[in-house]
Amino acid sequence: MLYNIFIDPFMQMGAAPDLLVQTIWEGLVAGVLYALIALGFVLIFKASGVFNFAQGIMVVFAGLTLVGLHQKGVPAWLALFLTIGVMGILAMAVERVVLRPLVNQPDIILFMATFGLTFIIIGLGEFIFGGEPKQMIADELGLPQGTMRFDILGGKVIIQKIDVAAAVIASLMIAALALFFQYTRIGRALRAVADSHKAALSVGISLNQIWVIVWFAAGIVALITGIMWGARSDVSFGLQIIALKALPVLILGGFTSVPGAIVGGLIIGVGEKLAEFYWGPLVGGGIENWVAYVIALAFLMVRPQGLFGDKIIERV
Amino acid sequence: MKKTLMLAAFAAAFAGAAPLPVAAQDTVYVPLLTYRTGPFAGSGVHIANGMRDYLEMLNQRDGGIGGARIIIEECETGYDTKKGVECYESVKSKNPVVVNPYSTGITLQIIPKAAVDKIPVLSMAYGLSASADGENFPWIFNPPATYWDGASVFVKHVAQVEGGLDKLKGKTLGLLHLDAPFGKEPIPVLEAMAKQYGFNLKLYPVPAAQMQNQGSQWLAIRRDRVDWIYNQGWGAMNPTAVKEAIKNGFPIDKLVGVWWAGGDDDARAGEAQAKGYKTLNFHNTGANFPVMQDILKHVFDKNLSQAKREQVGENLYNRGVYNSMLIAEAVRTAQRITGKKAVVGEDVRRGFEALNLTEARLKEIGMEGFANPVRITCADHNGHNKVFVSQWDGTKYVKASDWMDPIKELVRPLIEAEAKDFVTKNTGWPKRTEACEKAA
Amino acid sequence: MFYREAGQYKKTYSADMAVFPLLQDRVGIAVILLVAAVIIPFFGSNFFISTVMIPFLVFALAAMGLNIVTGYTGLISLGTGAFMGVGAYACYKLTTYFPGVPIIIWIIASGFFSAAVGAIFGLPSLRIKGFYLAVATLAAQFFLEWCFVRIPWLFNYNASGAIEVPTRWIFGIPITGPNATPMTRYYVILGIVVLMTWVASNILHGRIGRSFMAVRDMDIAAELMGIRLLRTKLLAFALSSFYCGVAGATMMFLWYGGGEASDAFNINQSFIILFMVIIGGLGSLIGCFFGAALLHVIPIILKFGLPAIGVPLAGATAEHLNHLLVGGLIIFFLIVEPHGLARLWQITKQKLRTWPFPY
Amino acid sequence: MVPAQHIAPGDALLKVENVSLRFGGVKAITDVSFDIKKGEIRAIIGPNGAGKTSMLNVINGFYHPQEGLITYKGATRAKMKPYVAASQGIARTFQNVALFKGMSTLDNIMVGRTLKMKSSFFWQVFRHGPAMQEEIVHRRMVEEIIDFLEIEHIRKVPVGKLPYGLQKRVELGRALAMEPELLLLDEPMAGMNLEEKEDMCRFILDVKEQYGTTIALIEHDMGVVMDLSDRVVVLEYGRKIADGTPDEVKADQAVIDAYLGVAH
Repeated sequence: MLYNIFIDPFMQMGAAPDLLVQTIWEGLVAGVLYALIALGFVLIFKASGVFNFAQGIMVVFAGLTLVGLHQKGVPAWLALFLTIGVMGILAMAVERVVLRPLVNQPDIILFMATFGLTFIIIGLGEFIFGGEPKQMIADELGLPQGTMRFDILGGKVIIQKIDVAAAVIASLMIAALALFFQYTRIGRALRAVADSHKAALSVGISLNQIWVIVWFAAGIVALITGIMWGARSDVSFGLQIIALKALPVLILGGFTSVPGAIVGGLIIGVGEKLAEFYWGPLVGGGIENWVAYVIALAFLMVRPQGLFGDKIIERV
Repeated sequence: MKKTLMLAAFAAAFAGAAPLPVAAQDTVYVPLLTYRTGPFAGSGVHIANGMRDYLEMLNQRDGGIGGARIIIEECETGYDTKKGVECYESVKSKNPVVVNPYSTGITLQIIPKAAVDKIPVLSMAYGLSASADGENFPWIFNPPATYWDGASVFVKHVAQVEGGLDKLKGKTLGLLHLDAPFGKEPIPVLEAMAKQYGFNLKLYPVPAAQMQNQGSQWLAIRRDRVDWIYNQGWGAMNPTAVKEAIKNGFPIDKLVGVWWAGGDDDARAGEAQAKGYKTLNFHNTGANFPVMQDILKHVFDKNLSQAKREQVGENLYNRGVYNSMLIAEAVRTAQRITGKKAVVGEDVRRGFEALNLTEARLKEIGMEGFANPVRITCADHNGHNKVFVSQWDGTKYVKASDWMDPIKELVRPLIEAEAKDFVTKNTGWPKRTEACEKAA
Repeated sequence: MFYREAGQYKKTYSADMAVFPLLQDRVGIAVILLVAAVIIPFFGSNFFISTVMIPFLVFALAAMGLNIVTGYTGLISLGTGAFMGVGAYACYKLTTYFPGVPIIIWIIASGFFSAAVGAIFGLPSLRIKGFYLAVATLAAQFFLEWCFVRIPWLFNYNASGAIEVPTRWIFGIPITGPNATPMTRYYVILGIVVLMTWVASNILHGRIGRSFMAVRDMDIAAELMGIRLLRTKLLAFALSSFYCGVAGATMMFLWYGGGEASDAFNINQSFIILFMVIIGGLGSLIGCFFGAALLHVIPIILKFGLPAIGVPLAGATAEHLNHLLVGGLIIFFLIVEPHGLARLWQITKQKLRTWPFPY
Repeated sequence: MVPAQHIAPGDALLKVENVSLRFGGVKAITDVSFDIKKGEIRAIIGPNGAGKTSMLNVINGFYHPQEGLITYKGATRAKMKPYVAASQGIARTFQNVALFKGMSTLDNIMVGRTLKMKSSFFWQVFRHGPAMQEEIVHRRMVEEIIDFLEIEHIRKVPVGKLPYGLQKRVELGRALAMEPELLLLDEPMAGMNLEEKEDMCRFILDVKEQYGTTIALIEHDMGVVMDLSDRVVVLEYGRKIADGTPDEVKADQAVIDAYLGVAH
């Protein structure tokens, strides 16, 4: 028994290094996507303290809008821009209808409101585009298709081009976001708001404007996530379930840390794939659903402030 | 609270007094529990369209079944058991001739109630395999084949391709399945066959939340050097499985889906490389059958369908048509037995038990070559009928094997044992009191 | 006008400490009980009782459970569905092993099993707070869900993986199973809910309830008052899970009547219950009923009520509309009264006191 | 833990010896020693950031000092859990009111009685028998405190809605409900107007006289400190710079420097 848990999996890793590499790669790819969803959460949480339950459905909605517009005959690139526009309108509507009337309410109320938002987006999305899964228009957007095979390590490692593209685009986007936060006026204002709402207000930063911007940014992140994951499987309402995977990532990385979301996403992605692949068979498999939470929880017991958070000193 | 209650009471009072049209003519009420929303809508929409359109066609063309107009009512379940049960409770009071749950979860829910409420349940090739035992489940019908039959045909197909049952020895067969009761259904049969024929069986459960994230399962399939995969999946799990198989270089023609893993969208997801993907089937695809032409003529030409014209003939659409055909034929049989037009649930139960779809009858209803004969008896509510393997040719599914008999001698004892087990565990399970029809 | 406390003097502390110090409130509760126990069973259709009332009571009970830990103790839990599941499976195993014992006893007893499980998963609450804790409780949800599918012992090795609810009689009346009439099941569940609401109200009005709320409002001060945080939080988790467990057992045995339990107690169930609690009012027992009514009954009215009064809505469109409306209502109510329907109810009562004058 | 001894009035109820407390690299308290005699009012003063509140947190076990010993009622300890401190009779109020905002005044003070309530879970379930009797007994005691602090009119008001001065009073009531032997008051008069301050002074003196409670108090208002306290300890940057009667402390050069600032 102990042998099976502590020794055998590592023997397997050594015996088939190509599978180990492949497993880690799969974990990283899944991790990038978890990180992207978590990133959407973090952006909004940082700037407005809202735990946005709707991030998952925003991913679906963005993907659905893109594909749906294309199906209605809009050229792919135009559809992309229109979708960005739709996400902008969504951000404005959310700010106007949900956030503004609920300003200064407890966190849990805003959390609840985003659940109402989830319902509305599901209803709207299905109403307009129908509930059936759609294929992502990866070709039309010029995303690479197919796989690359590397015959190394006494076996083969298969890498999908779309996954590489996803990693590259995700890094580019994160870099762009970082630059935006660092060097633009709005970015600085955003950081100020993240530090202290009141202080930001007192130097004349409009919270409403900031909220629109972060929700819009989260919408764009959602769109990119939707395209990438949609290209891996397809665009369907089932995707929103995967969005829950972003939650352990958030615990691990901290709710307010962008690097935390990324590193956390990768750790969770790789961790769950390794656990499922090497330890899963011991208990009949299918463990990756909760293993992510257990990793995060174990970590949290040791470091309650998350990966990149500061140590909390309680004061009275 | 009081206000809400009264409001609800008000609404429900209306719901109770169902607004069935005044019976100026004889009618049969056929509720269809469907799901056009939710995570499984992708498959549900096509089936719902097929079911609805066939019945609508009968109304348009023949004025119903045997002179009784069909009242078609859809109740949206979202593939959610809770909503499904609400639907059941809601349609129950309106004297349905049959209930058609379209979800294994909902079927399991309704099975104990059917006998009490005197409503036959048609769970066409899904639901509880053991309910094929008519002796213990007089009200439940799951023709034309059970999941256990399906799994046995899969093994037969593998043997056929590999060159004989003896060639199975030492091969590794994998079951990729949704980690839920539905997905785990074929396990006992596959285990029994693994023992009998000497192949290795490997299980790859996919948790519901991981349906679109199957990386680890497919890695494990690669590690275990699996020769054939049987996919007991549903919804978004199937296109993802097809894509993963392609990506991992798994020979696509050795991936065989259960009949529910045969949506056209499932295969389309893999684009050109999905060519060769296989799925079990018990009816044909395509629109080149008189029945389909009638649907196009009487339903689509009058703009009465929610489907697109080109979807007629797709696998899951045809599945819906097949399903409704079974209902219509059972109603017709019931009318013949009882001699009345407006049959009720109890009559249709008898109709199902006496259902005998011969080649000739299939030809009459425009389904020659579309389906194979189905015969249900008092003891056998399934028939364990022949199924075949369909293969994706890049644009549509085509028949890729002969009609094959399930390994009935293996499946049937398992069914009876399981049914007995079910009855012993359910103390107070009612003994069958319904008389059998005399052979027609 | 009629809702006045004037003239109702309390002469003893026990009278002042009563749960309903006002005569009008006591009358109101009596009327509600009368409606629930007499009017609804006799005038409601079977559909109304089995699809509206029974689930409503089950949800209210589960919401009560969650409210104990979230509303009263301030610990957000997203494991409600799984804790309900533990109750359902426990009840199933108990009645399989001891079929002779009246099922109602097992329904209540199953609560103890989920209480134990709940307490174990409550352990992280000492170190983790807020949304972090919420996410941590998801570990319980997913792990238990996996157990429900993966441990065949739990469903007695049924090939279907489902649990079946056998018929159980008390005094010759079938209580569970297909032969139990909606009315019987309704009365059983009504009895359980009334009893457990009374108990919850007792506990929450006393020392234990006060220490829960103290932990919620200011845990550090509570600790310095001599309240042991871990013990209190675990007690809250256990008590909450007890209620959820009983709710789960009633759900399976008195409402669903068997089926795929693993699917019934999934993450969505947890979310729905949480939203019932928030919409109804955190830290309010009556709010649990309001929340359950709003989130369970409104969709049913939209789905079955509207077509019945002649508003033509196709299944799918109705479902989309339903989503839009329920989502809209949630946001609307949050904006109108973020503290839930219970607070709205209180404000109405306050207005009634001074009616017809505005102050 | 050594069982607590009986302490006669005038003997040291609490002794703090060479206590040091650090947060990471930040030193909050360095090598501080002093004692509190039974029955006295002991003031702890010092400029902002001198470590006064940290000192109280150490005394009631909320912070654990890295070095030093604390002797309470004759029992010496290095660290203690807050609820143990509470059960041994140490109660306190907080600099920024730490009331249970969602609860009424009555319930807040009732929480103070938690440790004295013993009825079993079983009876709590029924809210009958011993549980109800106990509720009534303690309600009576709480009503006495409410009378004493003159807050009858706000008995059932949620404390979150009360003005600051009243909240401070309720907090004092909650601490008194614990029937403490040692009462730690962290700036009980911060943010009050003159009239409220006078009321509070009166209550503190009454507490000492009526209940014989030993009081340790942090306060910035020197007038109040000089009037109320028997002895004063002065902290600056986490170190003790003076200790003695109000008059002695007032004359101490280090204290004057600390308060008035001195050109180094």
